[in-house]
Amino acid sequence: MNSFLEPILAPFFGLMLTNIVIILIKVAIVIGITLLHVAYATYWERKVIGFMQFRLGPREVGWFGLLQPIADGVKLFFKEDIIPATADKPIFYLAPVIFFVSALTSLSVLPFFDGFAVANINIGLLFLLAMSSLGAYGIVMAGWSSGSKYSFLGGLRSASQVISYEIAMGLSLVGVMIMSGSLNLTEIVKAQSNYPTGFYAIPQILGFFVFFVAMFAETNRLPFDLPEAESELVAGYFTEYSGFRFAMFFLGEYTGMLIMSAIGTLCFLGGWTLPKFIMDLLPFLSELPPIVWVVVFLGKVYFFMFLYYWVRATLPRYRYDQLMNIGWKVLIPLALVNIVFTGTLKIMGWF
Amino acid sequence: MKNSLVKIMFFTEILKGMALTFRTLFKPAVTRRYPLVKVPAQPGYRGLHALAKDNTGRMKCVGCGLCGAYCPSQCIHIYTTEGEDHNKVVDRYEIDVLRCIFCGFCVEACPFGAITLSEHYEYSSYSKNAFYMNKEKLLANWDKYFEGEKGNQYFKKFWRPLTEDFKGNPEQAMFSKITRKEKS
Amino acid sequence: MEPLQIAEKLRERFPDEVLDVREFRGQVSVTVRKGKIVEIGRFLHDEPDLYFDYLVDLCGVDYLGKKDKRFEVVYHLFSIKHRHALRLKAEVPETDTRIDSVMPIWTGVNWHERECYDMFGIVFAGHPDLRRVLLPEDWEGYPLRKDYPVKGPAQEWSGFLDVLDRSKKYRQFDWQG
Amino acid sequence: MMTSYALIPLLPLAAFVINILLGRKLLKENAHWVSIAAVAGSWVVAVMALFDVLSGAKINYDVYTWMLSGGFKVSVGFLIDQLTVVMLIVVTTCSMLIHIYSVGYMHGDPGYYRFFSYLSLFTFSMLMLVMANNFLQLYFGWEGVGLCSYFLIGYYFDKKSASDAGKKAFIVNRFGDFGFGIGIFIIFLTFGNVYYEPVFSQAGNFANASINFLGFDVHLMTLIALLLFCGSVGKSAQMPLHVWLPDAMEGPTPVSALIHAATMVTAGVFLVARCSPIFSLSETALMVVALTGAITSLFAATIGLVQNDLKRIIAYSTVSQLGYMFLACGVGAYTAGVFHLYTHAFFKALLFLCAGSVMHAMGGELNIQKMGNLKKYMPVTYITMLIASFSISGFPFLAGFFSKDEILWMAYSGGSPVGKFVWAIGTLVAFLTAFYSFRLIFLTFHGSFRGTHDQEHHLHESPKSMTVPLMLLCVGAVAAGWVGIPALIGEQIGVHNYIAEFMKPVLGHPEGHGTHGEELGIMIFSTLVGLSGIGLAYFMYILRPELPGRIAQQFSAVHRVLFNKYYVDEFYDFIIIRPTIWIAKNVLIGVTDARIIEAIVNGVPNAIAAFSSGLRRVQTGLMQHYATIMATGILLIVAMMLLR
Amino acid sequence: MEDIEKPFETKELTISMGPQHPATHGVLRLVLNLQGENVIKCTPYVGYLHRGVEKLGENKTYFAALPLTDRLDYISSMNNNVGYVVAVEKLFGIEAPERAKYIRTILAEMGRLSSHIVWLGTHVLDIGATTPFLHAMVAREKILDLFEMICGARLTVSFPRVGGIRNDISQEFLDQLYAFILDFPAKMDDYETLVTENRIWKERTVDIGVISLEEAVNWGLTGGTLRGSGSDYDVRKYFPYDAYDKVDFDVPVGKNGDCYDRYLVRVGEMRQSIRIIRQCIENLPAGPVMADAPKFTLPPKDMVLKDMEHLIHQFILITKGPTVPEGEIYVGSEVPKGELGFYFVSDGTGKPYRMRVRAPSFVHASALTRLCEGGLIADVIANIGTIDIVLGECDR
Amino acid sequence: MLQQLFFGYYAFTIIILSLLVVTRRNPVHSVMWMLLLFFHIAGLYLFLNAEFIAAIQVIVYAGAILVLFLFVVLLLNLKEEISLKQFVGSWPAGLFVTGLLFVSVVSVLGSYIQGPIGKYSIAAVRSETHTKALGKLLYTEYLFPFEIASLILLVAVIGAIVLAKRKLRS
Amino acid sequence: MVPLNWYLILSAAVFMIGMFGFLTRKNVIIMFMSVELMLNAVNISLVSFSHYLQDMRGHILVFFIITVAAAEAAIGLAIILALFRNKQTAHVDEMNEMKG
Repeated sequence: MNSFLEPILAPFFGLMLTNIVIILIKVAIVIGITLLHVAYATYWERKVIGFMQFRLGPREVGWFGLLQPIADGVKLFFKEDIIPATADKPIFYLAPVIFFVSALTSLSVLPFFDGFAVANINIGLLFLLAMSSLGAYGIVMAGWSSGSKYSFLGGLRSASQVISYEIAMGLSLVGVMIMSGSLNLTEIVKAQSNYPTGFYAIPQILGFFVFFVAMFAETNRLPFDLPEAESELVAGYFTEYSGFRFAMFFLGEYTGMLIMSAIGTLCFLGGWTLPKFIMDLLPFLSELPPIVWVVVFLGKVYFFMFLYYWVRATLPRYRYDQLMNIGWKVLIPLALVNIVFTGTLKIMGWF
Repeated sequence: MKNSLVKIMFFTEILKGMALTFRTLFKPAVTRRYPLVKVPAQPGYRGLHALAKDNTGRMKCVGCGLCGAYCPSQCIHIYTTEGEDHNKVVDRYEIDVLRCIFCGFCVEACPFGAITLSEHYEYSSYSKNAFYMNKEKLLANWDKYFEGEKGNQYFKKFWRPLTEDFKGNPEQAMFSKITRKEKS
Repeated sequence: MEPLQIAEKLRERFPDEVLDVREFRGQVSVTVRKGKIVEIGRFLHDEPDLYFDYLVDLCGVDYLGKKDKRFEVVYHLFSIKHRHALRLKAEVPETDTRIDSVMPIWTGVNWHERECYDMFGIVFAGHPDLRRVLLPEDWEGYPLRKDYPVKGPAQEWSGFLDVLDRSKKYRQFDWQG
Repeated sequence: MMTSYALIPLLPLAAFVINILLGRKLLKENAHWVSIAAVAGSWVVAVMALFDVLSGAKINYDVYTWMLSGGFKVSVGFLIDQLTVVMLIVVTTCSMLIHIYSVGYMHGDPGYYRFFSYLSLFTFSMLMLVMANNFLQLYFGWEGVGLCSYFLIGYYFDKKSASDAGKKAFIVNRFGDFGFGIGIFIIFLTFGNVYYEPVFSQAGNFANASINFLGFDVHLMTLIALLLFCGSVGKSAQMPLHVWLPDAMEGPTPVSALIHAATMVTAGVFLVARCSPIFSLSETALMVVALTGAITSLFAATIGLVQNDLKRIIAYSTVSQLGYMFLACGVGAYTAGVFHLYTHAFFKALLFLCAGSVMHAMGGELNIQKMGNLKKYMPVTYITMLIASFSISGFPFLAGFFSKDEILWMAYSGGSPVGKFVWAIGTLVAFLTAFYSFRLIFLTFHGSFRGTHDQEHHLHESPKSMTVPLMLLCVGAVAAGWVGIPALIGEQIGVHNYIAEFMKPVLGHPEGHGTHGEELGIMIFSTLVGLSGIGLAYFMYILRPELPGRIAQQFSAVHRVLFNKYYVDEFYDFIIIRPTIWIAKNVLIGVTDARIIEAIVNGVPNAIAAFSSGLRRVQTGLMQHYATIMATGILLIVAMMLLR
Repeated sequence: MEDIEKPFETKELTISMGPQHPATHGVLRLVLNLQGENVIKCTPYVGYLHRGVEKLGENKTYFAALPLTDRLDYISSMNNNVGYVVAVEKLFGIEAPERAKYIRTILAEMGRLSSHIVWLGTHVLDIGATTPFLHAMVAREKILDLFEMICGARLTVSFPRVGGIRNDISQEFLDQLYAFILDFPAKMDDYETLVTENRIWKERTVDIGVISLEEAVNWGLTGGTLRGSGSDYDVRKYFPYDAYDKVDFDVPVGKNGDCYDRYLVRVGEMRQSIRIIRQCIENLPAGPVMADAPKFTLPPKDMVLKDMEHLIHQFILITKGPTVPEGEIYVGSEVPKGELGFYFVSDGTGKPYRMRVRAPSFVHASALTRLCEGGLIADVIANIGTIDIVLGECDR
Repeated sequence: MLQQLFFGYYAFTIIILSLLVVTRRNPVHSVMWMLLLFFHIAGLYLFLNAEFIAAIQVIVYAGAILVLFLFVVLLLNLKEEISLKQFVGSWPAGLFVTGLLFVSVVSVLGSYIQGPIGKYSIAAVRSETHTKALGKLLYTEYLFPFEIASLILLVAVIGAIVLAKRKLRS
Repeated sequence: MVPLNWYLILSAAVFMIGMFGFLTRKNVIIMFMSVELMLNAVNISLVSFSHYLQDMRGHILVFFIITVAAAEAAIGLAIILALFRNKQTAHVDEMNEMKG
């Protein structure tokens, strides 16, 4: 990416600015593409769940309903923005922004294919965890500032849920960190592709399981969508939001799903790479230009997204205290066992 | 016991559910795309009212008022005057469709088979007046929805009870006539 | 036990209370005075060979102009164990519409009594929460009384602000709380 | 390859963790699978280790360093040499068989998963103990097995006697471990290290060193050896700390077999054998060891003669046999001791398991006076127990014969100053052992049934999961000794004394000073002694069953003393427990508490109260005022420093 | 309940759940006093749908009051109709002919199926599983289509008549119904696959809203809600009406009286309904579908204009109603929600002097207080779902 | 120059934000400003080449501790207290003391002696990555303090549970 | 190059602001947050020392401080909750039980 753009841009901007411009271009590409995917993620969700329920999903707007997300977006953006009288206004305004921005910021460290990440930082994984924990602020603030009791309960639930599952998720990723010996996502993927089994999901099956469950809880999706359980709390923390602000929450949530899927892909399913044994089998694959691998990456991400939809179509919702029990009494111990296990095997040189 | 252990460890019951939803993914949807594709109402559907005409095209109603008396929601209003040859003349026959509960009792009450409920079910409008049916509109409905033999068939089938209901009908639906065999 | 036997038994136990026993289509109604209704209920509930554990229904009937005592409270009792039923009717005069609540015996009668109060104005003494149940708290009159017009009282709607005003009286909790 | 040795202890640990975490809710009746799989895995790796060692490898490495502080290094490390391997095989084999046996024995117990998790934890600790390459890890394993032993003895914790027995075992062991701990401290003090290798290799340098201990100049090696031996005495239930072992029979029978016969109690012997470089440097210590062993074995054997509790007899027999092993070590014949440890593990575990099987059939009845003629109902148990008894009695060519004979020969010929004396005792004990073992057999399996009718009706052979381990162990009880056939016989049939050769690099092999003739004589003599013990038992309990009662009456004083186990428990009660309680009650509560402490406690605040009632007005109770004053204080200090 | 452990006490929170709330199935309003997530007090408010059915019934003839019962439990209006008709027949002292009884039984069980399907779907939906709802609705659609086929309406059927049924069923209807009945068990298995064994479902329902048998009877619970606690009280068995004494079916009974048992009971009832319908179809007798009781049933239409007597009957029955013996009667019937009872006081005229509807949902709604207190908010949802109330019936 | 500019921005914002944190009437607003403050401090750490510290600053402080604060603020729901005075009566004393303390601390700054330079130069840390360098130190030289820290956390968890949990009789 | 002293002054300023908050705020939670502020101030100076002395020990200390801060937050907030339960207030001037 850099090598491609630098010679083109350098004459115009000079080297110093070129770097900034390249970064800006990357940011634009990433955000643009992601938002498009987010929009269509909602479309696919409705389609998939619809088909799973003998329905058709959206199909009236555009060909097969393909313009539905855009219609929805337009509708949301032009809707009246209602602010409850009891709301704490500054925070009410700020909450969706925090939520959305924290989700978008996470995108900056995701490598989509080899060498393409807005910022390829050494502590990428930590950065992702940090950002995903910030989303909780948006939710809690939204819940509190709405001045509605349902929102408030949703906010409280979300705060404790995100804190609890943050731990499980962080611990589940420790196994991957141990195996790859790095926190840099690109390094993790590379270490993974050179590992005999390819995907870390196989040796890290326990960690993968914990991550998989925590993933649902972190993004407030069924069966852990307690903060917005519509049958209990109407819509949870965003009950009082409408229009543009609601859209921010909506987009933030789906971006969060996309990011969690991307983390899962990068840490457990080998990111944009294929396992080594396949590459050895089909050597011509390594001749392909790096950008082609983004297809593999997106394929895996969409596999995760499909799992999100699939689970949502199948499972009922947990209760709040059961959710906490699972987080603290099942997932965290499992993740710890996984760490001990991985660490032991690492010491013994088997990993 | 062992079974439950396996169940807990490997999420068999959840996986079964997931398998079911996944299978459904490939089954045809049952969605009826309503405004585009309309499902015809079954014969005898209790929809919009109509006032029957006889073969000569005259209104069957004689203004006896039984329908209005029987109507549970009391939405039928009939105004009659004495005609030339001391006949009753139905001046106004009005139905407040917004009050009507479409129970079909008026059909049952009418000794002459003058009032019917058509198969038409899409009645929406921007004004209340559209739902205040007067005699003319009701008669027009008859022409619209019961043209030809349809009207006669309607009475034959849905103007009940008939004598056969009290005596037993030789053409009754019976199970033994069912050809379909039970799935083994 | 046959319903008539039950009625006899009841008469034996409470000779002064039982006023009338009638049978219609196999169903037996026992008319009693309202004074000892709780004792009667307790007897019917606790006696082992009666054991009316299930109070099917409680309702009021307004015999305006038909009987001396204007109201009757009707209890439908059933014993799931013995499979026998009994209808108990307590007479309540218009002048004193108080009758004791049987809630201590059959908890499920709670809302039935509230409804009876709601519709007939019969006051159940000892009921823990005797409020209107189906009608709004500020409703006036008792709709199921025979002297209540079928189409409701002829009254103009006094406007939203008035409703808001009245509702303050019944407000139970504070939205800000 | 090396790393895989870590699996040996880790697998049982993993089993423990899985069982304790998931057992109650998930595994329940399936808990044994995890444990058995883990132990079987350990066993496989242990066998692999055996082959590695056989091919000449000696492995000593640190798996994980936990703490590094100056010269002090705490790590988890493994030393796998011949001694370790023998112990590994013994521990994993017995452990595995007993795990399997427990499936049947503990079936339906509410704490099923708990039992197996403790067993796994025990196996883990025991393996850590034997595989340790430093004293600290040894100590860790030592305490670990003690803890598990406590758990398992008190397994039926709702039974008071069981929980008391658990506490007793724990406390009595503390006495020994106290010495052991000090021993390790002194080792660290002396060598600046707690690793075997440097310690043993440098031990020779300190052969003549002495140390000031409690104001006395003591021979250093003797002191260390005796302190370490303290631990052995506690763990291996030697005089005078033997009291806990018979009581420990309150635990489930597999536990008795595994912990209190085959493995844990032999840790003491293992310790002495492992520290043989230290012991060998101190004649005094060796003498103490030999005498303790000899006396204990005699002492326990005599008690065993008259007991009626099935498991207690075997328990005293265990104490006695352990004494035998110490006797062997004490005369310098470590190999013989370890060899006996190895054979003993099989036949004693077998005896216990048979006892468990009998108990299972009798519905928990343990009094042998109430049994009889069980051979009719439980043939498998009978035959296996009979073979075990023959083995322990030193019947020719069974496992016990070779190891016992080796010990006696070594004692006789080894050149130890007390050698001849302990040989005599040993021979006497052999006679007693044969006698009480067969007393047990005859009373239990022969004669007529003396229990209740109910019990008789209920008698049945145990399930497969119990009898199969019995048969497997029986093979061990017969054949385990064949690796140690003495040269005397071995030369005739062309086999070597494999075990002696195998162990030589670690334990050395003192050559006997006798001739083949003497050796043959001793062998025949001890065999005859054993056979005569069996004969006497046969005479007294089959031919003339009324005789024992008469003898008991005749020598009622002796019988009473023996029956009450020499009144050791009562003695301890009198000299230790009661005074302690008395002191606690009268001195501590009465005087110290009431007079001294309370006076201080009450007096000081009274004085302060008087003083502070004036000061209290300054206190507003508001935290921030105090904080502000504190900040002012800091300000003043900083200012002072600035202005200075 | 001696020792409830609560994490900590914070300010009590009062929330008003409903009347507009996704989980309250209509216009039920619950005022919940919360301590954190724990429900300290739960007060139901009903009456938003009160239409004065009893008062209206007193001013209509026995015939004309029938459509009112459609609107009680609008999900299973067929059952209400049947219950009403059975009660009125008993008051009149007439019997419907066999064929009509069988057909009414079939229809009532179809109504029960459709109601239980809605209950299953919404209950499961409340607990978060969306798919069973839509899967179940597909089957309900078929039932509604069948209803439409025979009576021209999908929900408010008003089909049975005093003394029989409105019109005979068609062969097409019978064939389609039989085919549906043969297919339906497999569909039931599908719904159950998604929930019955599911661990989340079990955690959400097992031991939630437990009510003991004694307490349940004392509260006056009926139907599946009572049977979940272990009673076998079923009006169809205790006071058989229509053809229920001629078919063979079991009454599913629960054990613990928790949400899960109530769920199992209702699912079992659905399977029993299939059994009943099948037996009824297979044994359907031939013959009339209206009772030959000219004083109590409308005369045949083809005779009205031919025969004076019939004409007079037509006019009298429709304007004044039948002449009814004086007396009072209570007749219960088993509707999907529980025991629906009608109590008539007749004063000899064609209109009931007093018409009382004993609505099961009304009683069940009052028991919400008992079921929800001490649980969590989420349990309130499970409880509302599991007692299966319809506010139209509750408020009347 | 650029560095000074960056530092200037950070320093200015941090001070303003800390002032906002301690002066807001509504604790929720305080928490919001504190969140922003933590981000700026994390930025400052990045500026000082301490990327791991910056990350845990965000994860632990912002992601855990501050959420906990927020959680408690919400639980207590202190609406009526917001309208009361936010400072204690003796606040001038506090201001005076802290002001003087600040002055004296700043005046110390001129007179310290720089210690020896260590071996972890910026380049060295970069080549090894900061996380790895820190991890190596933590797990070898500072293992013991590290474990004590974990013990403290454990104790804190237990303590918090004991304090917050209590049995209610009803 | 930014001189070390700048960082130290910044740190001192933040510390003093935190201290001011602790000494003067009524709300216990805000007082508690002031304490966190002070800890952060210390962290700033430690990290900058570390940077300028090229030594990791400062970072290690920061690490431990963050750990302790987490522990302290958990305990402190639990105490605040317990206090609130008894007093129904979070204002520190109501909490004068220490008054003699």
